[in-house]
Amino acid sequence: MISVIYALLFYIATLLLVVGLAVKIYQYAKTPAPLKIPTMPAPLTKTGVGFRLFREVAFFESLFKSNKWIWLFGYIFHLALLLVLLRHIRYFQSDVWWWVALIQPIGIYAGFAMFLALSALLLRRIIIARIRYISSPSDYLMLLLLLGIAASGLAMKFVSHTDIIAVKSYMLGLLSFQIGDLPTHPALLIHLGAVALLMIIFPISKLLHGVGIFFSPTRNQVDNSREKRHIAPWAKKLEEGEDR
Amino acid sequence: MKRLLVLLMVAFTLVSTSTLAGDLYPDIPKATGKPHPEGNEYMRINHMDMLKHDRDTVVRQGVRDEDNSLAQCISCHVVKDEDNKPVTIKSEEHFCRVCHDFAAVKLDCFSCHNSVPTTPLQSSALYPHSNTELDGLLAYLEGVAK
Amino acid sequence: MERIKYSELRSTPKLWGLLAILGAFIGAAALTVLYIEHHGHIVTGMNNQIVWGVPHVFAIFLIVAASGSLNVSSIGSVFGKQDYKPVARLSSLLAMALLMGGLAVLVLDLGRLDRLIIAMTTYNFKSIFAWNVLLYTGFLGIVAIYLYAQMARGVHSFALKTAGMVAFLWRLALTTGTGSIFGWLVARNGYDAAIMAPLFIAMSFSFGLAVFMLTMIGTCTLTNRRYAVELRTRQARLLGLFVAVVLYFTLVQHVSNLYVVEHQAFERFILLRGGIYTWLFWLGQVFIGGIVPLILLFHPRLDVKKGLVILAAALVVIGGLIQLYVIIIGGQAFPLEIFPGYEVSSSFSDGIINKYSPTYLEFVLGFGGMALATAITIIGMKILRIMPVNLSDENVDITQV
Amino acid sequence: MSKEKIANLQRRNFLKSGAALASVTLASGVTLMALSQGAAASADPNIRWGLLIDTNKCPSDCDDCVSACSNEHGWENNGLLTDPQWIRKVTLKDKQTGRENSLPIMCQHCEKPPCVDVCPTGASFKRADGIVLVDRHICIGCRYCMMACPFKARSFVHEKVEGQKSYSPRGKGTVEGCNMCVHKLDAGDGTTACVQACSASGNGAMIFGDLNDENSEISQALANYPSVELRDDLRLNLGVRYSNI
Repeated sequence: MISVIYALLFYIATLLLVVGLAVKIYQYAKTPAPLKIPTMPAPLTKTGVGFRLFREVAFFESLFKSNKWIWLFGYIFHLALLLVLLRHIRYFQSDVWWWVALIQPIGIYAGFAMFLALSALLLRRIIIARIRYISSPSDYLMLLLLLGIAASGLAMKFVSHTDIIAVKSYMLGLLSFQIGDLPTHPALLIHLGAVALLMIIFPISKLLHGVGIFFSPTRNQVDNSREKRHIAPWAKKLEEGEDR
Repeated sequence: MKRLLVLLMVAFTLVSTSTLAGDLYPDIPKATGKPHPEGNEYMRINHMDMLKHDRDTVVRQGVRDEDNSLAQCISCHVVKDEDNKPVTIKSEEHFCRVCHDFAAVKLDCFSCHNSVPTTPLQSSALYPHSNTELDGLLAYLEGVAK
Repeated sequence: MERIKYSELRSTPKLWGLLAILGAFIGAAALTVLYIEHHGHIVTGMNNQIVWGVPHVFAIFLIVAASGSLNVSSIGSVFGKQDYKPVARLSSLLAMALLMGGLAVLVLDLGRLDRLIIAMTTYNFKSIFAWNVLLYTGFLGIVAIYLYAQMARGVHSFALKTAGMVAFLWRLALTTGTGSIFGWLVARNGYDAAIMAPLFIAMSFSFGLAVFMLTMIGTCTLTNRRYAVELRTRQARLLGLFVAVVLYFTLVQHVSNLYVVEHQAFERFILLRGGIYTWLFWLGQVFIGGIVPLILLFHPRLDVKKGLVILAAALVVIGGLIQLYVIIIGGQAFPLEIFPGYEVSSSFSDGIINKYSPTYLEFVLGFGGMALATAITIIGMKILRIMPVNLSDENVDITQV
Repeated sequence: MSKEKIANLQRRNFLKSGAALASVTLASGVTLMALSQGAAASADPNIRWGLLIDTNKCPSDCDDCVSACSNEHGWENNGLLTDPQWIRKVTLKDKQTGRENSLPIMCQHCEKPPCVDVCPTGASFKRADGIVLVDRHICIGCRYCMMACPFKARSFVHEKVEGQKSYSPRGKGTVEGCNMCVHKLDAGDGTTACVQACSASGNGAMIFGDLNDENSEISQALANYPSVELRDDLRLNLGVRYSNI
């Protein structure tokens, strides 16, 4: 019964995540950018913009420049999350890539780093009055969900194990539309439930900053307003109309 | 959206009834000897803690309970190749590797320990067990009482 | 006189080129580590008699230099020398970077690198090695706070001074700990001596300042910044003093050893008949790493001849590496005296001078650690306001002498 | 193995399984651990194992103890500097008198072992019965113990090892050395491979026993004849003693 419920939960969550993200990306792509507003100093070429976006995504450059502490914890969290996610690839392929097996043990420590960094970010929201004032319930929800995921994951590693062979065959089953038996281990159910919930709310939450960064005009525009006239498609239409 | 969900569920029940789950489980080699009284699932989940606990008591206190030794694990869980020779950890068929490979979990025991039974156990023939059956039971009960 | 301003290094092709070269060194070291990890230490020159080799020479050099390079900071905030303050940030950053480079080499040479976590979670508090693990991690944390205090606005001068004091005391403890790794080895004639701790402290002062000056001059040349000649000369003279102190402690080390009958054979080995070790000691450690820099650093025209400073500092670094080679490898090459008064022989190298020929892999690993330390320093200067922009003679406060 | 012994073992196994089975219902999760915690530890704190080596009875052309150790534990020294050597024969020549002498050196099982003091992780440790061991499960291969040992008793495994004896695991990247055949002692053999080989050769130069038991052969011999410790200036109180050096 639980196996079926979780299977459905995951299918729905995946569907919502994929469709939701697609819709959002379409929406972002269609949003007009009537003006050139790149944050200065901005790159003068397309390659430069690509490089800037890369630095933004890989190093969180603008966050680093604005706030070192948030950068520190945020960066640790994201890097750790990346490692943890890579470590979880092993549950979704029957023949695990060698490099996944290689970094798999490092992911355990990343789990701790992730938990600590998230705790620091949560404490920041609670302790600093200014931040507390502007924090909405959804801000806390994201942090608590991620903390719950990290804590339940670590609990399975260090406190009470679950049968990961069964978990993996269940996951492999889901990939080929078969529902196997999911171990009814409390930490596992919390872990997977929280992950599914996070996937579901991803397309309607602030977590969209992950894709939004690529569409933000202050980051993705080339600083060539003098060399090349910037004109939005809809404005072009109007202008052409005037000419006629 | 609702229609989509219903469609999905229907597709699901169709798919899940048509194929049987379970082919995706690793093919775990059968062992010789009596089954673990705790059950295989218990061993699957907890063997690492048991091994770690026993390794410390053996090395630190000299508690050499042969039945719980890694050598005993290996001797029951030995996998033989076509020539009826035990396969070492280099083979993907090795009992430990079947699951460890499947789950991509590093296996460290055999960087020092032998991965096949070494027969005859040179010392075991001379092994006078320090505790008789009764002692063992009493000791066990003592342990439980603690 | 204007206020000292600091800025990040600007992106220039030269800077990226340098980072790329360093990256190549680090990459080579990483491949080496994988290679050694796969084949075992059989592919290195280390063996069951010389158990610590060239990687340890580099690692300990970097660790010793790390604590020493923090001195520039300490002189500024603890001892109140105003003229050292503009370069204090670099001193702190460099200290952390050197320590990270040294630790990386030390750790990457472990037989079971994959069990590094055990070294951090399981402690034997009787072991000076375990203390050092805590001293090293503590050093990184304390210097990070110290650097933050140096850079943040509105930090009370008392807080800064306290942080500087803690960092200074901690670094003394750290070098004492590093020296004691050898000093407490009662079994070996080459090590067993209380002088090791102060000797290592003296070495750290000298190596650390030399590395600091090379970094400072190099960065200023690379980025067209100024390193006030007055300050540079003054630091160079201080380096000369430190070199002299190291020579003095080396003298005390060997003279006091000569006084102990059981160490006399060892002294004869190092000072007279040790072959390569004797050559390294006299020519490398004493002459190239001691006497020549001393002459250069007290040259009357030092202020106009930047080349002399660079040469002297470089020789101190080379001499320092040689000195550690003589201490670490020479100490192991000399046979253990288990049976005084007997000639001994066995199939396990008893009674003979132990052979050691390092393979290039060990050097690749060592240079990788140096490259890592340099790269961390450069990246630190690139993203943080470490380097002074206007450190000209007019802007250095030389009123306090 | 005799028939009777096999029957005995099987009965024992059966009873043990029964106990474990009961424990599952009582408290799952502690089962076998409870059992082994209850069992008596073989490292008895009242015992201090030791060796006495009479160098007069040790001919310089005999290395039976070395080959016995090599066979028992599966190490091999082919003359490479990187090869391990748990026990070695050392030839001594008195510089003044020219008298030659020969003796085996292995881990001296100090009461205050420098290797245990320096080990950062506690992998080097001394068992309750005085045996100094390396717990290779937590050895990180730093080799500081080798730097600290006054007797060169330890070796670092430089290469991959295969075909280890099940009772004597060895592995690349860790440090190893004489363990006084701890597997034999725990099994109640009361002797070591080298001592067995020494008496088998007819030389009988080695006596093994409990230093704490004043009636043991070794204690009697130590009480009645002069003996020395190596490097007695270090005051490590060694478990291995030599006579007639």
